[in-house]
Amino acid sequence: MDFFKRKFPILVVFVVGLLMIIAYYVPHKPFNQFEGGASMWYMIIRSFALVLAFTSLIRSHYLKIREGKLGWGYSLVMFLALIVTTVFGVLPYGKNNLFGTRSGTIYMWIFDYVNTPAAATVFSLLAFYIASAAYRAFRVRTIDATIMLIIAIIVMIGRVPWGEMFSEFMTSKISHHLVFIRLDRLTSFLLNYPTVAARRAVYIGIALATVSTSLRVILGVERTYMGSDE
Amino acid sequence: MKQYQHLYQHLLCACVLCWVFIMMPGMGGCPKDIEIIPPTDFKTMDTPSDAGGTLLLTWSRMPYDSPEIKYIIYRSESRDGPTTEVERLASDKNFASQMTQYFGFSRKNRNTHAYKVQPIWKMKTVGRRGTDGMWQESQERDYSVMTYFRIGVTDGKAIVMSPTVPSGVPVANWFRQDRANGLIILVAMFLFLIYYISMAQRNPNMFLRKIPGIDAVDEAVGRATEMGKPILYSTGYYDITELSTICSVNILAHVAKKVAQYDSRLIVPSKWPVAMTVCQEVVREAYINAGRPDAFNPNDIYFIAGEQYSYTIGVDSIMVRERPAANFFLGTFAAEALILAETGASTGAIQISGTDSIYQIPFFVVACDYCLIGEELYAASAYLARNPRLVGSLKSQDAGKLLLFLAFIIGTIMVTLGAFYPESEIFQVIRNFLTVR
Amino acid sequence: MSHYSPLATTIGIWIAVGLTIAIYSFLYKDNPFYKLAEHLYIGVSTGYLIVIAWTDSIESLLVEPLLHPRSSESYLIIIPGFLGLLMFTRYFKKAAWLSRIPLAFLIGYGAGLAAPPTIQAYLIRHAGITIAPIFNPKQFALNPMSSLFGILSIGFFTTLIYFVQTDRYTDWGFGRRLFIILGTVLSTVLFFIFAVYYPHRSLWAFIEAFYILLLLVGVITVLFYFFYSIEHKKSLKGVAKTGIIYLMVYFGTSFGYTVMARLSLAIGRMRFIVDDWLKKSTIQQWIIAIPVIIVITIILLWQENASRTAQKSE
Amino acid sequence: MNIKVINKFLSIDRRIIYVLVAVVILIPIIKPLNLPVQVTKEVLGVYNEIDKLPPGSKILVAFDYEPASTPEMDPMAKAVIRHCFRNHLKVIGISWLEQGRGNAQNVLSFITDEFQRQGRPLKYGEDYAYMGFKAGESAMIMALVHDFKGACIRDYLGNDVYTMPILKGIGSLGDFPYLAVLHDDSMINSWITYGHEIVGIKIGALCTAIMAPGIYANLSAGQLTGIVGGLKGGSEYEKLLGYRGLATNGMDSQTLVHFLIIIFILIGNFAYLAKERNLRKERLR
Repeated sequence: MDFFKRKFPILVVFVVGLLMIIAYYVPHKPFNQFEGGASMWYMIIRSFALVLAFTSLIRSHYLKIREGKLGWGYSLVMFLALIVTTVFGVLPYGKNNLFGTRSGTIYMWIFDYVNTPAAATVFSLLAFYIASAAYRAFRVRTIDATIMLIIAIIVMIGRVPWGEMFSEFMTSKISHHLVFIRLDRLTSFLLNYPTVAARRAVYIGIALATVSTSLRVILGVERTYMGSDE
Repeated sequence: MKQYQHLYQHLLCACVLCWVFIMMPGMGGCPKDIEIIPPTDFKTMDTPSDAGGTLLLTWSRMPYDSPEIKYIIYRSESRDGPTTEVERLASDKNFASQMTQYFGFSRKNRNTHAYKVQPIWKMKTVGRRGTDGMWQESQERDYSVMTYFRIGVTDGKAIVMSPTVPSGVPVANWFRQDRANGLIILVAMFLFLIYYISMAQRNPNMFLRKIPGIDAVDEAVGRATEMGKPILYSTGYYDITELSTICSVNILAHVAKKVAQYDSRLIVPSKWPVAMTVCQEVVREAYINAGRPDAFNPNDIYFIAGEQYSYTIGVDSIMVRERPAANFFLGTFAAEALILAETGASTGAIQISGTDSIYQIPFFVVACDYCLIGEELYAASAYLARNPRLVGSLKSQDAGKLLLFLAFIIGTIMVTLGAFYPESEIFQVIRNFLTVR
Repeated sequence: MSHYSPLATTIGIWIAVGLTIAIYSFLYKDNPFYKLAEHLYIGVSTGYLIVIAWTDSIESLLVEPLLHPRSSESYLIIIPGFLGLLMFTRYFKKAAWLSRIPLAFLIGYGAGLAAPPTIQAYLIRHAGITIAPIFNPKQFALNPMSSLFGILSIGFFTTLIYFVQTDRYTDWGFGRRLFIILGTVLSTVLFFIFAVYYPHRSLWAFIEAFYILLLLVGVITVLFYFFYSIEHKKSLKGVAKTGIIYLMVYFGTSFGYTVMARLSLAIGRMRFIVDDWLKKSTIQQWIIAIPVIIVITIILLWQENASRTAQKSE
Repeated sequence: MNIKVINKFLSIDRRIIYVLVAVVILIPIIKPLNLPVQVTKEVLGVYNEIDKLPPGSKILVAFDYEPASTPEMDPMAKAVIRHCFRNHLKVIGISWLEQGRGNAQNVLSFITDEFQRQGRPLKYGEDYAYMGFKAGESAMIMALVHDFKGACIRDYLGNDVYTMPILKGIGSLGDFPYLAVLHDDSMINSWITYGHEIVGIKIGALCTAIMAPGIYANLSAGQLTGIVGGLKGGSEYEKLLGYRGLATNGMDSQTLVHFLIIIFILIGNFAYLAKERNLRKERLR
C-alpha cells in the first residue's frame, strides 16, 4: 500500500514526463499522437478539478452568509451572479435565443456588459498605479536607481510629440551637431542594444533554470508538491 | 615630409584599384540570353524529421535562374498517366539553403533548389461536429500513394519538360534531426545534474553566494508575527503544471514552516483549483511537522476567482480588508503584477516578489521591497531548503552557464575570422549548433 | 454589439458604466459600491469559467466522443474521466491519497512539456543570435577617420572597464578621478557624435562592431550576475556591476515604454464613460436610473450597517 | 526650505496623483488640445504605399486584434480604411484571430456609415467585403497563398466568394498589391514568413505600442514597408489624412500624463535631495 501512496505517483510523473519529452523528438507513431492525446486528457482532468474550486468558493461564501459575517449580502450577490451565468450558459441553445453560448444570448450579454467592462477597468487601473509607483520609487538613492530613473525619463519623453519637437528644435535650430541628444534616436538605441542584451541574458537564465527544474521534477528529486503521507 | 606624401598617393591608388576590383563583378551583370534547358539532377526524397506527410523535390541551380523564369511542378499517380500542375515557382527562390531544418547548413545547398510537396492522398469519409453544432460528414486523408513528379521550365512562352520522372512515397521518421542540438543540451544538463547532485551529497556545504531577496523571506515572516498581522501568499497566474508555480509552492512550504513555528496566520488566495489543493497539502504538512496540526485552518487557503482580473481585485480586497503585514508574490504574473504590488505598497506591507515573466520584472522591482529576478525564483527553494540535491541542481545550471560563456566568446571569435574566409564552414560550427533550424 | 435589442443595449451600457465607476472608486477607498462590483464580477467570471469548462472540455472532449465514438480508440477517453473523478477523493480522508494520481499526471505533463521547447525557443534561439561576426570585411577599410574612431571606441571601453573594475575609486586622488570621469564622458560624447554623424561605410563597420560588442558584453555580464557559485568579489564585482547597469537600463526602458501602452486602456475607459454614456444618455433614462441608484445605495448602506452591528454584538 | 514642506512633497498622497491622472486623461477627451504631431518615416512607409495604388486596386486588411486593444487599434484601423475608400480602393477584410471578428465589423460599419452620410454609399461585395474568421493560423495563410477563394469559400455573412464581384481576378494572396496587418500579438511573423517570403506581397504593420519595438528588425530587413505603432502611429496617420481623430486626441492625453509623471518624479527627487542636504547640514552643526 505504501508503494501506491508514495512511489506510484512519482512513477506516474516520471513516465508521463519522459513520454512528453520523447514525443518532442520522435515524430513517428505512436509518440506523435501522444502529445495531442495528453493535452486532451489534461483538459478533461482540469475541468473536473474546477469542481473543487467551485466547492471551495461556495463554502467560503456560504460560511459568510450563514454566520452573518461582515458583508454577507455581497456573497449573496456573488452566488446569484454565478448561478445565473452558469445556468444560462450551460443550458442547450434553443429557438428563443436565450440559452447557450452563442452571440445574442443572455450569457453573451452578461459577458459583454459585465465581464468585459469590469476586466477592462481593472486592467486600466494600471495607468494610475504606474504614476504612483513612478513617483514613489524613482528616487536618486543609489547609482543604480539613478540610472533607471534617467533612462525611464528619456524613454518617456522620447515617445511623445513634445519630446520629438524638442529634438527637432535642438538639431535644426540650435546646432546640427547636437544630433546625439535626439531623444528618439537615443530611445531606439537603448531599446535595441542594452535592453535586448539584458533581456536575452534573463531569458537564457530562465531557460536553464526551467530545464533543470523540469528534470528535477521528472526524476522525482523535487516532490514537495505531493504533500504529506497522511 | 615629401616622401610621406608620395606614400599617401600610392596608398590612394592602391585603394582605388582595390575598390575597382571589388566592384567589377557587380558591374558585369548585364542580362544575356541563355538557352533554357530542362533542370538537371531532379530527384525526390522523403522529408526528414516529419511524421510522413510530405516529400522533398530537389534539382540543381540552373544558369538561367531569374524572376521571369518559372519552374512548374506536376504530379501524377503513374509514370505515364495524366499530370496535374502543383505549383509555379520563381526560379530565383526556393533553395535548399533556405530549408535548414531539412538540409542543414552546408554551403552546397545554395546550388540546389528544393521544394516541399504533398503526395497524392486517398481520402476517407468521417463524421464530425461542425461549428454550428450539427453532425456532418467530411473527407479526411487516409493514406498516401506512390506519387510521380515531373518538372518543367517556362519563360512565359514555351514550357520545357524534364525527361526524368522520379517518384516517392512519404514515410514517418524516428527522429527530429532539426532538434538534435536541443537533445544534446538536454542530455548534457541531465548529466550535469546527476554529477553535481552526487557531488553535493558528498559535500553538503557547497558555496552559494547570498541573494538579498531570499534572505528577506524569514525577516518578513518574523515582522508579520511581531505585528500580529497575517501573511499573504500568491502563487501567480498559472496552474501547478507550470514549473514556476511548482517553485513557488516550494517556497510556500518554507514560509508555512516558519508561520507554523511562529503561530501567525497565512492566507493563500488561489486562482486555480489544483494549485489550491496542493497549497493546502503543503501547508498542512508544515503544520504537522511543527507539531501543531490543529492550528491549520484550510479555510485560509481558498479559491477566489479563476479569471485574471477578477483574481486581481479579489487579492486587492484581501490586502485592503485584512491588512497583511507581509505580501509574497512568487510565480508567473501578467499585467496584474503592478496592480497587486501597488495596492500592497499602499497598505504598508513588506513585499517580496519574484517572477519569471520578462515584462513584469521591472514593475516588481519598482514597487516591491525585494524582487527575485527571473531564475532567482527557481533558485530560491534550493537556498531556503539547503537540500543537497537542490543545491546540486543549482550547480548544474552554473555549469551550463559557464559552457555558454565559452560558446559565446569562442563562437564570436570564430565567426569573425570566418567572415574573412566565406567559403570555409568550420568557423560557423558553434553558431550553427546554436541556431534554431 | 448590434445583436442585442436597443433596450438590452441601453441597460447593458448603464450596468457597464456603473461597474466602471464602482471599480474606479477603489482608488479612493474600499467602499460598498466597490464591494458590490467586486462580488458581481467574481461571480460572473467564475460562472464563465465553468461554462467554458463544460462546453469546451467536458461536453466536446468527453461526452461527445462517448456518445458518437469514431473508433474503439474513442473509449480511451474514459481514463481521464476516471482520473478526474479521482480528484474528488480529497473529500474522504481515507482515500485522499488517490487524488495524487491525477495530480501526478498533470505535473508530469507540465514538466515534460516545458523542457524541450524551452531549450529550442529560448536557450538556443537567444544564444545563437548573440554570436555574430564583429567585423564585416566588406565594409572594412582603413582611413584616418576610421582609425580615429577605432582608437576612440577602444578608449571608451578601456575607461569603462577601468571604471567599473574597481569599487574603491573614492580612495583616489582628485586628479585621477577627474581623468577617469572626463575620459569616459568625452569618449561617450565623441562616440555618439561620430556614430550619428559620419555615415561612412568603414565607420559603420566600427559602429556595428561596437553594437555587437555591447550586446555580447551585456549578455555575458548579466548572465554572470546570476551566477550562484562565485562570490562577487574583487574584479568579479566589476563584472557583476556592469550586469546590474544593464539590468537597470532594461528596467528603465521597459517601464518608460510601457507607460504609453497602459495609458491607452484608461483612455479607452474614460472615452467609454464620456462618449458612450454621458453624451448618449437621455433624460428619460436618467429619470428611471436615479431611483434605481438610490434604492441600491439604500440597500448597500443598510447591509453595511446591519452586518457591522452584528459584528459588534459578537 | 522648511522641513515640513519638504516632507509633504516627499510623500504626496496617492489619491492626489490618481485625481490628477484622471483629470489629465479627461481634459483632451472633453476638449481636444490639438498638440502638434510629427510624422515619422515608418508611418509614411505605410501611407505612401497605399496612396500610390491606382483607384480600383484591391487591398487586404487583416483584423488580428483583441477587444482589449481596441482603444489603441481602432483609431488607426479607421484611418487606414478611410484612406482606402477616399482613394477609391476596394477593401477586403480577414481575421485569423477569433476575437478580431467583432472589431472588424465595428470598424467597417462605422466607416461605411460615415461615407453613406457623406453621400457616397459603399456596396458590400463590390467596394468592400469581410471574409470573417478563418481558423488554421499559419496553415490558413499557406492556403490563401495557393488559392485565396478556395481557402475562404464563404464570407462572414455566408455568401459564396466565387460570385463576389470584388474578388474577381484574385487567385492567390500574391494578387493583392498591399496587405495591412492590424495586430496586437506576434501574428505578423506568420504573414511575413508565409505571405511576404513566398509570394512577395508588400506588408504594412499596424500594431500596439508594445509590439512595435519587436518588429523594427523586420522593417530594416525590408520585409515591411512601414510600421504604425500605437496611438502615436495612429495620430501620425490621421495627420497625413488631414483630420484630428481619436488617436490624435488620445495622444494629447498621453503626452500630458507622461509629463505629469515626470513632474511628479522630479518633485519627489528635489524634495529628496533637499532633505538629504538638510540632514547633512544638521550633522555638520
